[in-house]
Amino acid sequence: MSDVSFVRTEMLPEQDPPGSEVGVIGWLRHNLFSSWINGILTVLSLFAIYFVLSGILPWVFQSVWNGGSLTECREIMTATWGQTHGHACWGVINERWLQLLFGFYPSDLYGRPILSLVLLLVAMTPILFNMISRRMNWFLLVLAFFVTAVLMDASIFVWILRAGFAGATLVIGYQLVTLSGADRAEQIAQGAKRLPNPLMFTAIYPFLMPWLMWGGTIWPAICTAFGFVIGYLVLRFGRAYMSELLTMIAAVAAAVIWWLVLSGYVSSALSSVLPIGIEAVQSRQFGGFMLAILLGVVAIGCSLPIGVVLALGRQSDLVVVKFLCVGFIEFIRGVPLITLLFVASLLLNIFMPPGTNFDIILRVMIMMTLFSAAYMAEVIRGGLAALPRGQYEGADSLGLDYWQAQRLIIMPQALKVSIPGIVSTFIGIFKDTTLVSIIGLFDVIGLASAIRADTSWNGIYWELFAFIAFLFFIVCFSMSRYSMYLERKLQTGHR
Amino acid sequence: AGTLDDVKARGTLNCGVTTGLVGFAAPDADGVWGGFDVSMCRAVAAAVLGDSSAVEFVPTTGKTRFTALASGEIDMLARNTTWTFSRDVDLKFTFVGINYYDGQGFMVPKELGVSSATELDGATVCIQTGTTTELNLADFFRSNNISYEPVPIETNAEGQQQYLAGACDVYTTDASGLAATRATFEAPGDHVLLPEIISKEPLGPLVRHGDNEWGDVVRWTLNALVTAEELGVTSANIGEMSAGTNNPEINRLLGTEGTLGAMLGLDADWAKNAIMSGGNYGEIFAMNIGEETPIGLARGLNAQWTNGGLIYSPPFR
Amino acid sequence: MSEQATARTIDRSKMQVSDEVAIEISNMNKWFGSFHVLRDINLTVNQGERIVIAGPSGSGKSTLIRCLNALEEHQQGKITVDGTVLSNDLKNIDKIRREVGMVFQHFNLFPHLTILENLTLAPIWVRKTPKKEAEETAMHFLEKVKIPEQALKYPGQLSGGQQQRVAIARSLCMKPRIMLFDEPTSALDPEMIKEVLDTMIELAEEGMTMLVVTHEMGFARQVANRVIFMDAGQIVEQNEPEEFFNNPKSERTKLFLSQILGH
Amino acid sequence: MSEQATARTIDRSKMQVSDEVAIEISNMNKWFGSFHVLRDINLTVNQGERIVIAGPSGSGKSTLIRCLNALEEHQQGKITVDGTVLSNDLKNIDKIRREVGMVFQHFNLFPHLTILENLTLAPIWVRKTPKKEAEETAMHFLEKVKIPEQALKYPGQLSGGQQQRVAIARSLCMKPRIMLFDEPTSALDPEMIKEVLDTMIELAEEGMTMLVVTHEMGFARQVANRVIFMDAGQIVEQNEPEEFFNNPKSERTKLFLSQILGH
Amino acid sequence: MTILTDPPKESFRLSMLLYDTRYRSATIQAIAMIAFMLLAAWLINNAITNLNTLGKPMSFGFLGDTAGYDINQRLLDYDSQDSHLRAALIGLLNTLVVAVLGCITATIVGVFVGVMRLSNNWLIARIMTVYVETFRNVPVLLWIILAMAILIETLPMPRAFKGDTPTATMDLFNTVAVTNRGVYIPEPLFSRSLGDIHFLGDMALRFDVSMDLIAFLVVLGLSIFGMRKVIARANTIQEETGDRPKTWHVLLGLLFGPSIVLMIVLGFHLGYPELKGFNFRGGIHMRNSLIALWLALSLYTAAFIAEIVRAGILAISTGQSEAASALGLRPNRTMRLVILPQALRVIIPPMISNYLNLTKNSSLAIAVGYMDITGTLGGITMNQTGRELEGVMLLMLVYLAISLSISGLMNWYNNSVKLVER
Ligand SMILES: Nc1ncnc2c1ncn2[C@@H]1O[C@H](COP(=O)(O)OP(=O)(O)OP(=O)(O)O)[C@@H](O)[C@H]1O
Ligand SMILES: Nc1ncnc2c1ncn2[C@@H]1O[C@H](COP(=O)(O)OP(=O)(O)OP(=O)(O)O)[C@@H](O)[C@H]1O
Ligand SMILES: [Mg+2]
Ligand SMILES: [Mg+2]
Repeated sequence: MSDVSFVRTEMLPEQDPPGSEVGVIGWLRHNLFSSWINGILTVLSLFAIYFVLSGILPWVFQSVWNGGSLTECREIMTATWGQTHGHACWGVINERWLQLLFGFYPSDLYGRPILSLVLLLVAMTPILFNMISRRMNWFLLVLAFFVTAVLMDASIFVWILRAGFAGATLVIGYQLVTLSGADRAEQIAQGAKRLPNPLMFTAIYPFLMPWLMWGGTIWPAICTAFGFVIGYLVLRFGRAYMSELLTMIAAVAAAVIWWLVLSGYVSSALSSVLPIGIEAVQSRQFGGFMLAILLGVVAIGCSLPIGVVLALGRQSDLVVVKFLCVGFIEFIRGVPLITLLFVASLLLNIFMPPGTNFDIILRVMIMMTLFSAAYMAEVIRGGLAALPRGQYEGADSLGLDYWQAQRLIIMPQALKVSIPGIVSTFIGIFKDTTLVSIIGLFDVIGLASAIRADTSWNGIYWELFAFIAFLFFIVCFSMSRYSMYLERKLQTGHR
Repeated sequence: AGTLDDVKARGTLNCGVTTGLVGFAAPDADGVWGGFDVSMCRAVAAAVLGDSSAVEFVPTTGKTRFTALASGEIDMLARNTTWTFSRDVDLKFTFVGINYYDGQGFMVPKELGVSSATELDGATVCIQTGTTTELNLADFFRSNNISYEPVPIETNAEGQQQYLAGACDVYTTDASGLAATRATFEAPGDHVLLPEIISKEPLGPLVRHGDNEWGDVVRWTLNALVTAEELGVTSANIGEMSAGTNNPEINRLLGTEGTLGAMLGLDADWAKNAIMSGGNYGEIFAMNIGEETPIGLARGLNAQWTNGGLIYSPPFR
Repeated sequence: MSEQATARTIDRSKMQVSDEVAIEISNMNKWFGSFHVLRDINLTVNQGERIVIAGPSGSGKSTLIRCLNALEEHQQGKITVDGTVLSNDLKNIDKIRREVGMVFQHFNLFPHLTILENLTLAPIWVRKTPKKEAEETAMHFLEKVKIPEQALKYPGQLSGGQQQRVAIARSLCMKPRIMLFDEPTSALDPEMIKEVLDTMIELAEEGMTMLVVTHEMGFARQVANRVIFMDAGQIVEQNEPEEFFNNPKSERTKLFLSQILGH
Repeated sequence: MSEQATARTIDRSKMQVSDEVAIEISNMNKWFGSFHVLRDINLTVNQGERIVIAGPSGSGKSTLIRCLNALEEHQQGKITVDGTVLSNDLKNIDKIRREVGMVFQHFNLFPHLTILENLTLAPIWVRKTPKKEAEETAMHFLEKVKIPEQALKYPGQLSGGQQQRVAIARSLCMKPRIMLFDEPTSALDPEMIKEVLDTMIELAEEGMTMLVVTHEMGFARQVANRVIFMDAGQIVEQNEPEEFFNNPKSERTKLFLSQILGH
Repeated sequence: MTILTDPPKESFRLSMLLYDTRYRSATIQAIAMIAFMLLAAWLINNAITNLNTLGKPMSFGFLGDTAGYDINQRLLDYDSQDSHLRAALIGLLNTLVVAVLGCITATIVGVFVGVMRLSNNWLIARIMTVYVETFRNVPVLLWIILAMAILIETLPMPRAFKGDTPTATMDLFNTVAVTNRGVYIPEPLFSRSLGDIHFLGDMALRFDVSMDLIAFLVVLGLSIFGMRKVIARANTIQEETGDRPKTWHVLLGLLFGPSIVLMIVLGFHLGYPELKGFNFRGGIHMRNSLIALWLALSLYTAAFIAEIVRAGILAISTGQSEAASALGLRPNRTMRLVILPQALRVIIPPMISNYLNLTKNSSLAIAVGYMDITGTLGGITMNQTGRELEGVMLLMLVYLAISLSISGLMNWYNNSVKLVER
């Protein structure tokens, strides 16, 4: 055997790879033409792409934007291209896009749904982006309010509002710009007051949103919120006198009694004495894309607490509770949404005390909520399962009782893990809201039919549905991307 | 409390209409509803509340319309609904009258060369489901012993699209609907309505059983519109007529004589309000579906009885 | 598993054992399904005693101390902790859990709360201490475990040793009279073991009653006043550390010690 | 990373190196995208040689041995394995893979097959061995790695060390003339490392040509007849183990050895 | 050893219901049960009161009444004089048809797209991504409507096949007509047919079974039995000699041979569609509504399945395929012997829940006028009879039964393929 010893005296420099490996050619060779089969596939796909685009692009872009009716559109098309095929008539979108977005919501009040949406985003930032600081959150919030105040019709009151919000925006904005996060942390460590937790606004939002959307006096919203306050107070102070379980029951009972019996009278009394409020809007007037968003948000928002309870029930050792929860979840997941919507439109009133009558949108909201609660329960169950046992034991050993442990330790973590799943459920529900057109609600698809029943637009088709598909795609796609981002973050992020 | 009191207390009338049928009910770009059925709702609202815009239009589908009415979600249904025995007796609704005499007909492309429905053996027929049409159709083809292929569809717009594309040879629905649909075609002349009318479709507004006061209000509002046409009262001349005429029936109708309004539990000028909201029956017809409109329906059976039609109102006395 | 040398000289004189009984277990038996994990356990622990429990894996050490604060239910026998009989009564269980602190192998800190919040959570919600007071206590114990500067961080940002010290501080914030440790150092890297053991020694010096499941024999020798050896769900041998290590009586103990020390 | 003491005395005399060339690499270069991972590698391995490759993480050790059985493609230079030139020709690749066995860090056993099926899969489908014969061979090698009794279990039921030994047996079932090992022990607990190394030593004693990427320097000293040190994608130093460890020439080698042994 | 002493017996106190761990759970469960019962009683009571007021107490008698309407697609004989129950049965079969067709197509497309998304051809992978994202992010109802519109608007109408200079012609040697009313394909006919057997006489749920079909199934069963024998023999040979004999030609022959013989015996010939009058006659008519629903549902679901397949394959670490390659296994063998068996365990459970979704989504058939059970029982029947409560209840029951059987299947599968772990 020869001498094996070898020592490199001079290290080799890094070399560029051979030309076929890099640059455009390298990329093409690796990604498109790595074998002859791939080459053929590439060429075929190019043909397919060309075929599809050559059909769609001219239709989309060589189109009529300003026809007032289908007949006008056709006239313009004939005048311009000599034929009516292969060209879109976007006039219908041009004329009706506001209606497609807002339904019959009074056009002078469009600001309210928009504000609701913006505030929704603000309310969700502390949950969705936990890296955003409190200051940032409050800044966004006051900014949103300021912009709204600017958009409102001016009166003395509004001027005061504007000034107030402008001031707040400036102060927080100035702080944000001049004071770095680290410095602020320093200040807080030294005892400076912190801004209130932005989750406070998130908690207010569920009461603010219905008021903004439906209008009317502010009292029903406040009275509904007051039910929670009552429940909380009973929970807080009842503990001293009763056992945990009794307190819980008492709290729920107190809140329910308040809602069912008292709050109606109180709120109408207050409304007649102090009619503070904004113009009321009937739920009939809700429609279009706004309705889809509203239904989705309400269903997800309301189903969250129900889903939590169901998930806990399904995990529980109590056979009866478990059985009831599993039964509910499997039943709802086993039937198509459309049958539940039939229940909403045809049957729900039958199950209510004689004479009760709440409008179809509310009924649909109830059924959608039950529907999403079942799916939500499964998502949250996944989140619960992801928690290590040690968390329960840690809580137990500190003497926390079941509900305290759930509320303080388990749920905050389980919900955080579940956020991607919740977003996916939301996307699903959001897409499913289109089904309400089948029971005669004017969501986008229902409106499309109504628009086609208008004499001027009778016979229009593709433009409407293309527009609707586009709207859904934009929203759902961005949300699904976001949930994928969250999932990745949760996987890599240290706990 | 009766429906009338409810409506007055609420300040708006909840009126069930279709989710959209050309000429009969459809929202425009501002969300304002218009159409033949819609005018009926507006007239009732004007009669009861004095305000023809105090209507909440509740779009209903073939499936939901009866439930909506039975459950009290709507106060009246003005949605080209055929008056049948079972709907009246079994489903327990009161049809207050007939505002449109219709019948199920067939439309075919001219190039098929079909001149009678009995020649349609083996044809593909588009039917709008959720009405009596599919039952009539089944009966018709059965009794003529010929076969057909039904294509059920949900909305008129859908049916029109399928028919135009040739996905069915025949489109069948109420003749009014056929005419209305044909009117919006690019080339209406290429399609013919076959002579057979295979059913009687008396369409009219309906209310729940058991609330006769309310039924009367709707019934007599309809009658008021009809009578107004008969008596020559129009939205144009109603101002001067309500000052008093020498026709006592007009005076009773417009409330300058007698207490008809009070008997109904309404204001004296209830009928005047109703007529002013959209004109008399003839005006409503002409404006929404008449020959001047793109829909271009002739009065036909729906002419006043004085002109050889079936539209006839009991006297106001 | 090695003999961890603690740099500090340990002041055994301060570790006084009183006559008061802290824990009394008599004839306790426990089964998991049909598997008999704990067999006729009898044990009396006085106030201020420091007891180390050792034994091979699966011998029931963890189960024993988890029974003491009712994380596991026992099926037979009587457990009295600080005068309270551990029964099915939730009130008693609550009472005992308030008196008994527990530190786990995997710390079990709450990752979504800051260190300070971890420490104040139970005092606020269970003991109903005002927040301010709870925070002061928390800072006090954080200083004691020598990481006051970490108060506003999250557990995930701390090293394992720091986390375990926080876990100890968290238990202490409830002002327990008895502390249970279940292999508090076995998930730690060697450098970190020392800092945790130091904290525990300090605690012992202050006279805390402690039951420690551990394989750190150095700690046992220096701090414990009794070492218990368990095998197959029973207490096999029990002695003072000197005697236990130098002169084990039972064959099983000898085997175990040879394995664990000879390694 | 420590000097694992193998209990057995190793019989180096049996490990004969023949003159026949098993692997020849000349002027081999490889890029990942534009990153130059392997730079001008030249290496000749004779039949029966046991070569240990060491080097810091990311230096290209894994890539080098993965190129040898075409798990990675090289862009320049010539690799000849057992007389077959490694080209894009699928037949050559198949041939080479049949001659070369490979053992991975994470075992990569097939979890849905029993141990026996894991071992017979390739002989049956690639070598077209009759099943009975394949099973006999498999049992033979399972006995060799000392776990014949596990034959009907699934990989998930075995400990890490056992799994890795199964992985070695699986490669051996294909009767390879050359074995490649890519950090076979680095995912294992210390007790298990020993059993795997013992298996590998046995293999070496039988005269198998082996290329082993490992940080087990004890193994390198006892078994290897050449140690190769790689850094930044190139072979920096190459020597007999005695020389390599006691008298490293290059600065980098020294630094590396001080880190890895000083620990 | 001392004698075991139990804790001193306590007498039962009421507070133990709340504080004693032994009784507490029973208490909570009792409360939950009572609350549930109360709620149910309240709902039922309301329903009874309301239904009585409406004058239609619950009764399923309407199911026996004459339906009065026609259904275009019917797998069993049906006409407008049959009962509502039979109409519902026809609808249920239609639901099952589209669900089964949809699941099969969705699987094929989904697996194809999922695998192609992992292709090393950049363009193909991108196209598949675009496909998945487009279909996933637009409501299925919209897809159904659009699919129907595309079929109706882009395909020629039967009239176009007529006349001296037809603008459209039949495909595949004049055997298949693709029209905007659906696709007409040749139908198998037997001149020496064995006839049908009738079950359940005149009842609403009566059905016929073709003896020809049964004969074919029997022959096919025998063929498959034979094929398994051949495969088993091949396996034995491989086990003994290591070489696997080529069997594909034998297998093919076994698969088709007996059936072909049977076809000749039964006088098999094809009935071709022919333009007569308004429509094509003869052949099998796959209606547009079915095709649109089927296409939309399967393309939509395929987008989800593609993601599942991709994730499933990615979940099987590269280590597995590397190990297989290192052992010399060829890529296709690696796929078949190593990757697929493992990937399937990951893929199949979510795949089945997607089948479930597809089945539930098929209830959107009313959007295109496909007469599934929602269209018959939940549509026209409910409209005509006004029996909403009963109709919706039956409808839910049917879907629930389908769902539960599918998920039962899933659980069984999951349990049977669980990886053995320590
Ligand atoms: N929840 C449980 N259900 C069933 N068996 C259990 C459970 N917890 C523990 N065991 C079994 O009880 C026995 C004792 O477990 P224990 O955890 O108390 O042992 P240990 O002495 O703490 O062991 P280690 O040193 O490994 O922590 C073991 O055999 C274990 O498998
Ligand atoms: N598939 C790949 N694509 C791009 N870069 C890669 C790929 N595989 C490895 N590399 C890079 O090539 C370099 C050498 O990797 P290699 O795995 O061969 O190192 P190693 O010496 O085996 O290190 P370790 O000791 O960590 O296993 C590293 O920088 C690595 O990041
Ligand atoms: Mg333990
Ligand atoms: Mg490596």
